[in-house]
Amino acid sequence: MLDIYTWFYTGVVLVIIGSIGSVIGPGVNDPVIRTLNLEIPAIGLSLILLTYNSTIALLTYIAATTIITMILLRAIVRLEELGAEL
Amino acid sequence: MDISILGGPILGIIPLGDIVLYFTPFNLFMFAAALAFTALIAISSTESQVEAEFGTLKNREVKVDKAEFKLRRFLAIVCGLATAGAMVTGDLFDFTLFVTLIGIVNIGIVAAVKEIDVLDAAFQYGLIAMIGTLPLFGGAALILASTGTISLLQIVQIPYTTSLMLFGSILFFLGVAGETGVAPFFATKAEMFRTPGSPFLLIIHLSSLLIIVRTIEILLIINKPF
Amino acid sequence: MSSILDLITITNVSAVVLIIGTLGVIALPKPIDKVIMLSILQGGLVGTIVAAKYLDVAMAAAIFDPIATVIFLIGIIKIDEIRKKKAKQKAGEEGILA
Amino acid sequence: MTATVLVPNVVSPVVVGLFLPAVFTGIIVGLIGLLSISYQKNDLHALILTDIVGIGMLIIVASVGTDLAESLVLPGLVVELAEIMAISEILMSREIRKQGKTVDLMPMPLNLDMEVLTTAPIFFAIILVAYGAFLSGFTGGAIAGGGILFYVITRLARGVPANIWEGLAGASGIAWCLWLVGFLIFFVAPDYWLLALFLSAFGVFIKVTFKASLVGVMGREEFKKE
Amino acid sequence: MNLMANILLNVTIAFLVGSILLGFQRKVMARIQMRPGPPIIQHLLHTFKFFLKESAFPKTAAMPFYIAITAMLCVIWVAAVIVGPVTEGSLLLFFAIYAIHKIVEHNAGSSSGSPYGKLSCVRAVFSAAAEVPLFAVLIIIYLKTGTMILSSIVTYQNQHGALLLSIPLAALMFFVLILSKSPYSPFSITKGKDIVSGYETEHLRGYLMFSESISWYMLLWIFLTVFIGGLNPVGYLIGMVIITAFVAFINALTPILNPNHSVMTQVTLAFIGIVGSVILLLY
Amino acid sequence: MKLGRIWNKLATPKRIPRFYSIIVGIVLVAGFIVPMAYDNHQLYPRPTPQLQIDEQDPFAPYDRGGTPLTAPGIVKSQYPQFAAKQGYVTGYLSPISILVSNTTLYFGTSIYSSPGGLIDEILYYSRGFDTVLESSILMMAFVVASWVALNFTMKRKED
Repeated sequence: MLDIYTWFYTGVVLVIIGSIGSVIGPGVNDPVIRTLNLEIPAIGLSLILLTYNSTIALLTYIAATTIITMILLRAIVRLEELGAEL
Repeated sequence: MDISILGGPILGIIPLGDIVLYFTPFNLFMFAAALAFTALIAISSTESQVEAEFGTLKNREVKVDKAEFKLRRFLAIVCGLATAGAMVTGDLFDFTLFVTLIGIVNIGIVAAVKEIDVLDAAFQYGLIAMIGTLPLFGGAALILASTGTISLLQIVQIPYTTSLMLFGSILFFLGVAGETGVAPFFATKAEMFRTPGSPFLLIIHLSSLLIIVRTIEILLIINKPF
Repeated sequence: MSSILDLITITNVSAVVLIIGTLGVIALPKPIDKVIMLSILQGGLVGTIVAAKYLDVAMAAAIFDPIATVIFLIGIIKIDEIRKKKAKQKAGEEGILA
Repeated sequence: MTATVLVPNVVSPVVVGLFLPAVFTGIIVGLIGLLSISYQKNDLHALILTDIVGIGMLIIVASVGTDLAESLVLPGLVVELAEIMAISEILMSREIRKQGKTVDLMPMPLNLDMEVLTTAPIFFAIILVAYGAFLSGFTGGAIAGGGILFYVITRLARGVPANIWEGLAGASGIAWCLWLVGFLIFFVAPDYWLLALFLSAFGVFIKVTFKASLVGVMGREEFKKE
Repeated sequence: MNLMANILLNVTIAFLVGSILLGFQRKVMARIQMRPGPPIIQHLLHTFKFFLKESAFPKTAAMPFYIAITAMLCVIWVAAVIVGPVTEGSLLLFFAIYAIHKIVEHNAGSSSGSPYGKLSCVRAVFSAAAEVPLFAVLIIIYLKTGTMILSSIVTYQNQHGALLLSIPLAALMFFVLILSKSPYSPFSITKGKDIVSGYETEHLRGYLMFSESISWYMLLWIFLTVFIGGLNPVGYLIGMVIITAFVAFINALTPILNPNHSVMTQVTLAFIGIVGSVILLLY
Repeated sequence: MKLGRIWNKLATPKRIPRFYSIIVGIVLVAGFIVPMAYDNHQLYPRPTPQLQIDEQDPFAPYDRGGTPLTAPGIVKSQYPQFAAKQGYVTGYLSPISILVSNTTLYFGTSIYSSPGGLIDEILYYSRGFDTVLESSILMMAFVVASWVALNFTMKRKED
């Protein structure tokens, strides 16, 4: 039973620290680093889903995060290549 | 409370498992309107926009090219059907999904244009739509948490309104406003209307206004002031 | 003494690993280092899932994590190349000017 | 051996106890994301940060903690994914237009001589596709799609994307129809529920797989330009 | 009475009274501006004239759409008459009808391909954002009376007195809405003279003017029914004349606002109205 | 006129997402003070987390009873009267699933994500319409993204 709370609160901590980290963490002005930091709240959310035993949602979320990462990196690389001033 | 003091008596239901579609005169009118406009769009061609050129006395004709036209017409029809569906659905989560579908299709309709301003507006609107998923789905989830159901026909029978329901529905409203992009965040959307292709633009406007009207009905169903 | 040893379970160890990974990912400045810390983080996640005894989910997670890592690596290398090239170009232009 | 509790009457007290912390976490995360967007000038960063907002949304939905909530998380996820994809594409299109046609993208040979990239793809892809086929349904689709996607990104071959594209897109459209037919059978002829179930499960599986692999085709064009 | 005959009668009344009221408004405005002005039946005559004139279709128009949109405008306002005086249905339906009116207004502008029409279309979208919140006064009425059905609202007012006195801010909001729908009003940015009357230049004027008359009548009818309630036909007529004259005074004395400012004025008024009414309701 | 300038500023497209997020943020802050009452009579409730796995149920955490093709599982849906074959999908196990679940205790999710299982029941049957929409959303997003990608960002033909 204690395990559930450990997972849940670790997840909470990860989500919050991770999102703060990807907002004001060191070097986040580089979009790649920001995307990397975004993996932390994603893993935190995975833990929370695990706590609720939403295993199928968890499985899908893990797959979806990869795809989202991929899409974002594609956009970042492409825009960098263009030298776009946003 | 009875649903009939809002939109008139219930004329019929279509059950699809847990999702029940219901028809009152109010829903039926908007359903019919959405379908009528969709049919109109399916058979219409686009206008060509004539603009004066700077520096000369010539006119410039802006047309929608063929491939783009087909894509946009397809998206517009999907949008019309989604609007029609959102008008009659009796399930809160189903409604949110319809709204999201409308949001993404609206972006798509203007995504193929060539004007940078319009694309910029479409992008900003897309950002709002993405931010809007938080209040939209979050609000629906909070209403589910506080009532234990997301079927409107069940929620209407709950005699009281808890503060969580109220909070959830405020979030829900903000979400719908963001997703459809009309009031009060209007400018982004108006910018999108500068592109040619009027039948498709109609559906963007139609969907957002009808959705807002329907949302108001839903909010009145959820929150019972007396 | 045994009470302290009891604390060393898969759950707690994974939690610690997760926290370390988090701090590492945020604090380290270089992208490549971050990717390494990300792997640690993902290891923690797999550990937690194993502690929950969902072995098949753990399997899927274990497969997807390296994929994410590889995607990041490709992205980082690519973007590095672009930046280098740009810097070179800029330097070249300045050289011509000088 | 089967469990003692199959379906409880009320939601378990553990979940009820976690509801408040979970909702608060969702709200805090949402707030962090929203605040950061509100002062973010750069459009690309704003796009990346909306991901945080989406995570907040998923936490709030998951906090309800029932089977229903789990099946509501799935649409939320998909919406998030879909919108990020469409909007990032629009952002790129806008920037390309802004730069004008004269900006020629220099083809950039990418020399990635990493061991991982030559041996891993096929292995991973086969495992994932097999595993996804075994799971079938929604998750299976995502997993198998992930496998194909990974394979396609890392493969050195550079084919003609447009053709593959149309083939894949067509297949997924057919799969979508398959799934719609399955859904209708459930209500029209409930006695054939098993057939409907298989149609739905594999329709969604094929559809999601091909969708994910389309991302791969997009990505290959991106990273493997010779 | 037969339903069909009832509808026909009410539509005819709406059209005739609406046209004459609009003519009257022009007359009042002209007199304020020290001009003789057209005769009161001018608007009615104009409508007939446009029905008889040959129609021209621009080459650039989006074809079936361009014609259908004007027909649609007529259909929805006839539907409004059916919901209102004929069956006394739900106020929410009016809300829906009004929303579709905005849509038609917007698309009438864009379907012709004229740049002026286009501007009118963009402005219609702008103004929708302001007018929909204004139309939300219906919700305040609902909060006050607990029903959306017109006949029940009238019954409520017979028991508790006119809503105009108990929720004056809501009445003010609705009045601003009526004002924005009147010709030459400070908020009529979609039909501004700076964009050559917007969509009105190109379309089949007969249908447009027909629905304009009905819509003017219906807006006044709703205002009187919802806020004063239980009037007899003569009472309705007097009330309509008074409101029209009042609107004419305002329109004659104010310029058309810039689109942004028009919208934001309306939004600000809507905000004040909604918040104020809610505060009044809570007390 | 100062008010006019503020109105003009608010109408710039780029500011609107920021403005919107501020508004949503303000409303979210209200969430901290709103009393949140969770109604524990929910649809489709599930057992306490980890309960089934601790009891070594091979179908944990999605065991809802029922035997394949004969007896339906337990499903607490909103309108049981509208779903004729309710519970059968939950109780269904594919032949492979039966085989595997006999050999291992940790079969968990995979069995139920194969055709049959609780989530399939909700996703395809009782709330199937949601899944129609959801996959339509995905499809539309792909139509948009792929069209833009094919025509503008990948080919970059003159237009």
